[in-house]
Amino acid sequence: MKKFMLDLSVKENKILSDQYHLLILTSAEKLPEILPGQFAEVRVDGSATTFLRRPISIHYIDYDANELWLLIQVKGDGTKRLAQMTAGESLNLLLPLGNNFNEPVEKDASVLLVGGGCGVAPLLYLGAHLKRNGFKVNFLLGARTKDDLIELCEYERFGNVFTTTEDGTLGERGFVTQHSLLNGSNFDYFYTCGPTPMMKAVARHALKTKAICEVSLENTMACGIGACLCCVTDTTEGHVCVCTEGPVFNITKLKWQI
Amino acid sequence: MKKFMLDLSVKENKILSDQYHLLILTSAEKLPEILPGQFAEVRVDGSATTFLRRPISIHYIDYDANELWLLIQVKGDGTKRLAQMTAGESLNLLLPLGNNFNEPVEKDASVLLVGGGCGVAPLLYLGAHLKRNGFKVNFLLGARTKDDLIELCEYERFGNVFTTTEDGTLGERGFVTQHSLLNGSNFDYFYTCGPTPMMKAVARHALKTKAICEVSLENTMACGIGACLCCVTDTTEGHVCVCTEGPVFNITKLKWQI
Amino acid sequence: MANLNINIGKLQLKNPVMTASGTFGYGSEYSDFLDLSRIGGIIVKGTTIRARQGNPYPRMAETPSGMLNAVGLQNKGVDYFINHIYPTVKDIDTNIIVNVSGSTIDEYVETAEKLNSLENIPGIELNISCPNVKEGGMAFGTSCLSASQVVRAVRMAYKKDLIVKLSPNVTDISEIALAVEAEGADSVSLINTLLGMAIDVEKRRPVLSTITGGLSGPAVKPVALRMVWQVAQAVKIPVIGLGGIMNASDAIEFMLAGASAIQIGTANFIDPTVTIKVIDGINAYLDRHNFQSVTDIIGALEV
Amino acid sequence: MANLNINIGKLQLKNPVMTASGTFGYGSEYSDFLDLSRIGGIIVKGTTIRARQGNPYPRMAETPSGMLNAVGLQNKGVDYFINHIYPTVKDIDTNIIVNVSGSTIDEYVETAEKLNSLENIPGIELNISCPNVKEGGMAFGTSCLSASQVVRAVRMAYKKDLIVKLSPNVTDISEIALAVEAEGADSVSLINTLLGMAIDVEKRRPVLSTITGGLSGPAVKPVALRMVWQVAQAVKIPVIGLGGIMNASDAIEFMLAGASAIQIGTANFIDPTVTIKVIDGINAYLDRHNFQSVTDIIGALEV
Ligand SMILES: Cc1cc2nc3c(=O)[nH]c(=O)nc-3n(C[C@H](O)[C@H](O)[C@H](O)COP(=O)(O)OP(=O)(O)OC[C@H]3O[C@@H](n4cnc5c(N)ncnc54)[C@H](O)[C@@H]3O)c2cc1C
Ligand SMILES: Cc1cc2nc3c(=O)[nH]c(=O)nc-3n(C[C@H](O)[C@H](O)[C@H](O)COP(=O)(O)OP(=O)(O)OC[C@H]3O[C@@H](n4cnc5c(N)ncnc54)[C@H](O)[C@@H]3O)c2cc1C
Ligand SMILES: Cc1cc2nc3c(=O)[nH]c(=O)nc-3n(C[C@H](O)[C@H](O)[C@H](O)COP(=O)(O)O)c2cc1C
Ligand SMILES: Cc1cc2nc3c(=O)[nH]c(=O)nc-3n(C[C@H](O)[C@H](O)[C@H](O)COP(=O)(O)O)c2cc1C
Ligand code: FES
Ligand code: FES
Repeated sequence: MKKFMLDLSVKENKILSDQYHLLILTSAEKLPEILPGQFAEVRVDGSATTFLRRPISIHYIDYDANELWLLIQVKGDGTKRLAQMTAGESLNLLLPLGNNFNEPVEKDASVLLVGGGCGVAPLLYLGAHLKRNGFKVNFLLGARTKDDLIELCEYERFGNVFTTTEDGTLGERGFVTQHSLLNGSNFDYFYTCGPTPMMKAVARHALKTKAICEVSLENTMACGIGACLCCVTDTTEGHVCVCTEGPVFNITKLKWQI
Repeated sequence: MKKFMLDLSVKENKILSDQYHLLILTSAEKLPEILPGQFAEVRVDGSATTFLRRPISIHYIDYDANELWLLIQVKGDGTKRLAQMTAGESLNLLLPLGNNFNEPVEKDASVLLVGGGCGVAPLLYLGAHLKRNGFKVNFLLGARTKDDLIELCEYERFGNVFTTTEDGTLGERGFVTQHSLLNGSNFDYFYTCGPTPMMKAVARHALKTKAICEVSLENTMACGIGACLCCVTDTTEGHVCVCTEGPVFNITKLKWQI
Repeated sequence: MANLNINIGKLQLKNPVMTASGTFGYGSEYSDFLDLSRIGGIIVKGTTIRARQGNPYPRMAETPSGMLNAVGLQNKGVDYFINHIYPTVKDIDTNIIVNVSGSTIDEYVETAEKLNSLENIPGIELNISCPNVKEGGMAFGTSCLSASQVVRAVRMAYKKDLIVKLSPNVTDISEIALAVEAEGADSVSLINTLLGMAIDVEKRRPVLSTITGGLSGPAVKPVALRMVWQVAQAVKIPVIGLGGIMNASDAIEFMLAGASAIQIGTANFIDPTVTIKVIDGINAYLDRHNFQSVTDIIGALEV
Repeated sequence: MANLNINIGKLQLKNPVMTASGTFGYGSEYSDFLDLSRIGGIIVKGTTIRARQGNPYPRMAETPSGMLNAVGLQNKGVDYFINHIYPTVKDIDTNIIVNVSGSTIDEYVETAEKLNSLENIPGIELNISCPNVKEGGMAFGTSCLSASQVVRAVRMAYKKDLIVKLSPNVTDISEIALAVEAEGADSVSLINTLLGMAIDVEKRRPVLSTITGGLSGPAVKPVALRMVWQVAQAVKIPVIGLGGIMNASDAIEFMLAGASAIQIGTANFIDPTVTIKVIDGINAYLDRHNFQSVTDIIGALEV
């Protein structure tokens, strides 16, 4: 897919919680085609301590409204600056980068999208995409506490939404992999993104139930386009770049201890 | 004088021309006493390429309104960022720094304040101060062209204003030292700030007419408080710091070739 | 429109702007963003006699105005380059230079020999300055003796243009430059990365899997510029300057200090089109100052 | 509230945070902004046997995340210090250390001898690494032989705490550290500035009157940290780490790498109260991680 360097303009910055912001970007031009699971490398202007671009998942893309959504979790100075963007400001992005989630081969496959923390970001667009292609979508979203479970109604547009919180303030108490859903039903496909321990737990469950599992990694990156070789993960084929051969990997390809 | 590190808030950013901005700062606390000729070291946040503070003259201080005025000429990234400040933003300053202009000993002395370019900055407050102390004040302000002669009405509050422009679009055509005023009248005191060639020309005229002449230097600075010794100028007493023993110097103390 | 052509050793460049090894892949990674044929030269990834897996992840740490990397020469080896990459890059209308590394002198020589026969590779850049591999690499570039030995051996085996890339992690870089000049290097390029380190204070562990790594980006520019100035005073062969160049003004600083050409590395990560902007910016500078040719500004610093 | 006390050689510090020579004047310049007695130590300006005018203006260039300086040891000489400055600083409740420079070994020795008798100066820092003077200065710090010679001579003349400040402009800084340890240095401090350069492309002239100058600030932090790590592995005497420290997290990186104390230089220019913030930040870190004493984190990096 052809990559672009685009200056998009901020249409809205929605404060979802003290940590999470939704940046809605738009453009005078038609946005390019992007697949679920892909990401952008965002240039952060106006932060003295942010030198490199920041990789950010495509949270959602609305071709009708010509909107690109980024979900930003404030971690350090770069994401802090992004969370301060105001309507009308311009943001420079390289996109679309990386590979994408693969949809199930069988049209009647049961799929579960498991997200934790900021890892929910690529799942909204994936859910929308799967629904559009006729799949029945289930989301399982986990967070530490209620306030970090954001935008649930957005997910509900595309499927059933199940939640867990570690403190029990919303949904079932515990970690995502402890949700009763996983005891009751059998899923054929798992798509997951979030903290590594969470993804490993999902992968373990998938292996056990002989399901297919794709994970999206968040290795630190410098270039985002396969030039620097900084972002590698170890796979059955040796070190490969997460930015070009990922961020989505089938767990059978990774050398994870699970 | 005791120095402070203060967070002042931007009350207004007046665009005076494409190059010049007037930042009006204020504070919940009463502003400290500042003398004409002193400056502040301003921390520039949100510019990736600006590391050190920027020395900026006290343009004017209004104790009644508790306002501090900075006149900003956009030169590079630091001043560009300052010129983008919006009302409500906070600015961190070290102040008051440096020495000050000395008022004439004789109450009936005739004084001329000669400014060019951004060098007009300290002269507004100096003029106000001199007027308040009973002196008859004359300003001679020079610029390349009409659009760079800004805020003339502010100066008029405190004295007579004469102008030159290099292209003749306002006032007399030519450089400040070519203004007819300098042929007609004799001044006892010259206070000048601006490009070095202009200040040297003023100094030359002052020497010739046996007047007293104080110039304000704009050496590049790192600390602004006499700690780093980066800002020195050569004087009859050797290298001295412009940030503490200046920025104002009597020309007889400098080793200028004039 | 000033004349931007410049010859460096046996190389003819259409302009003095090249991309630095390890930061521009094989060029193709950037082809969506710019017309590769506009660049003066592309120095491709560090290439070794056999395939290397490089260092474990994490390999990168962001630092103030810069970054540390510890890639460790991951590449598929020179044969893979010849059979699979060369065919895809050989027709790009620019100078494709291969950056060559090794753990022993023999490895350098063998790799260089294999590249000698590639018609559309007009030169190699000998990396005697990589801080990210345990054996060889930087060690060769930090003593005159070992630098001379490896250059002498490669010079005998390689007939086309030979650039030697110097390490900045030395007391006196001119000394090393003079040593490799004496052994027949056609030009020297500098600087490779400065050895640095970063620590994650919350985990109390080094950020990089290798503890230390190579610092690049604008943070190192003042050091790189000083070294280019020193080396340009010392040697007669052309000097290629790099280290932290982000824009045309930075590039011109290096040329005024004595560099005949420059390379751009880390800046590509922030702006994939930076090379084109630098070429255009150099041209605009030459026009504005009434220089007919880019050669007019090489070493034109007034001191 | 953890215990921040730390001993370095013969010095007793109430906390590991000191100010770096040449960046904090004699302390008094900063006294409007902070309580000087809260700082662990103040290293005052570079002092020489006779008064020096330093280098001509311009002496400073801003660089990405850093600055170049070419002050060149402007100071009024050791006698002026003893007669006019010492009386004003001797009662500040902190360690006042004098940074000593010279062009010859004799000058170093003479200066050190004169300072030996000052009751409230518990130590000196020997600057064998100043890049901004023509003779001596850095030259002493770039070879083991000359570094040994000057330290040996000063050690005989000076009985109190002797810190030796090392130059980063060398191939192997551990080697120099071992050499000065062998001659009886009580501790080493590193790094002094990296030699760098900046050019004004419009004027086509160097920005600094001296062409090259010393680079400091966060740009150099990764290099400084790596060198502190290397030296701390090599020597047995305490290491004082500095170079680009802007906040408590940076300071903790140096201590984890093996520094027993740290110095803050350039950061004072941006925030005159930075030392206090770093002291408080180290304390908060120790509390948060349940360390009783700052000594628990010295060299505590897990590799
Ligand atoms: C493919 C990909 C997609 C991503 N999608 C999103 C997204 O949609 N929304 C979002 O908010 N974030 C996303 N991230 C993570 C995001 O890139 C980082 O949080 C961001 O770069 C941090 O920058 P900062 O300047 O705020 O923090 P920094 O100051 O750079 O770092 C703050 C802390 O976070 C740690 N950190 C930084 N980056 C990473 C990383 N990649 N992995 C682990 N730890 C890290 C640092 O070590 C440090 O402790 C994604 C990352 C990748 C690689
Ligand atoms: C005591 C004093 C008072 C000042 N008062 C004012 C004021 O009231 N208003 C105002 O707008 N400016 C004033 N200045 C100048 C102002 O500090 C500089 O213009 C500013 O630091 C430039 O920062 P920058 O980041 O915009 O430009 P930079 O990117 O730092 O520099 C842009 C260009 O300007 C040159 N430059 C920068 N600083 C100086 C300097 N001090 N002298 C000569 N050339 C320089 C640089 O070499 C470069 O070519 C004063 C300076 C001093 C020392
Ligand atoms: C990710 C990365 C990988 C690099 N790999 C190599 C390499 O393989 N061979 C080499 O000679 N230099 C390598 N370098 C060094 C660069 O070519 C260059 O010398 C250095 O980055 C300084 O230039 P810059 O500041 O413009 O990036 C690498 C640099 C980076 C950042
Ligand atoms: C303006 C300036 C003057 C300096 N003068 C001296 C000096 O006289 N003696 C000395 O040993 N180091 C001197 N240094 C070096 C600092 O003490 C310190 O080693 C260096 O700046 C790195 O620390 P930093 O990055 O925290 O500034 C000076 C540094 C600066 C910026
Ligand atoms: S981030 Fe550069 S190769 Fe992946
Ligand atoms: S700017 Fe530091 S002494 Fe004047």
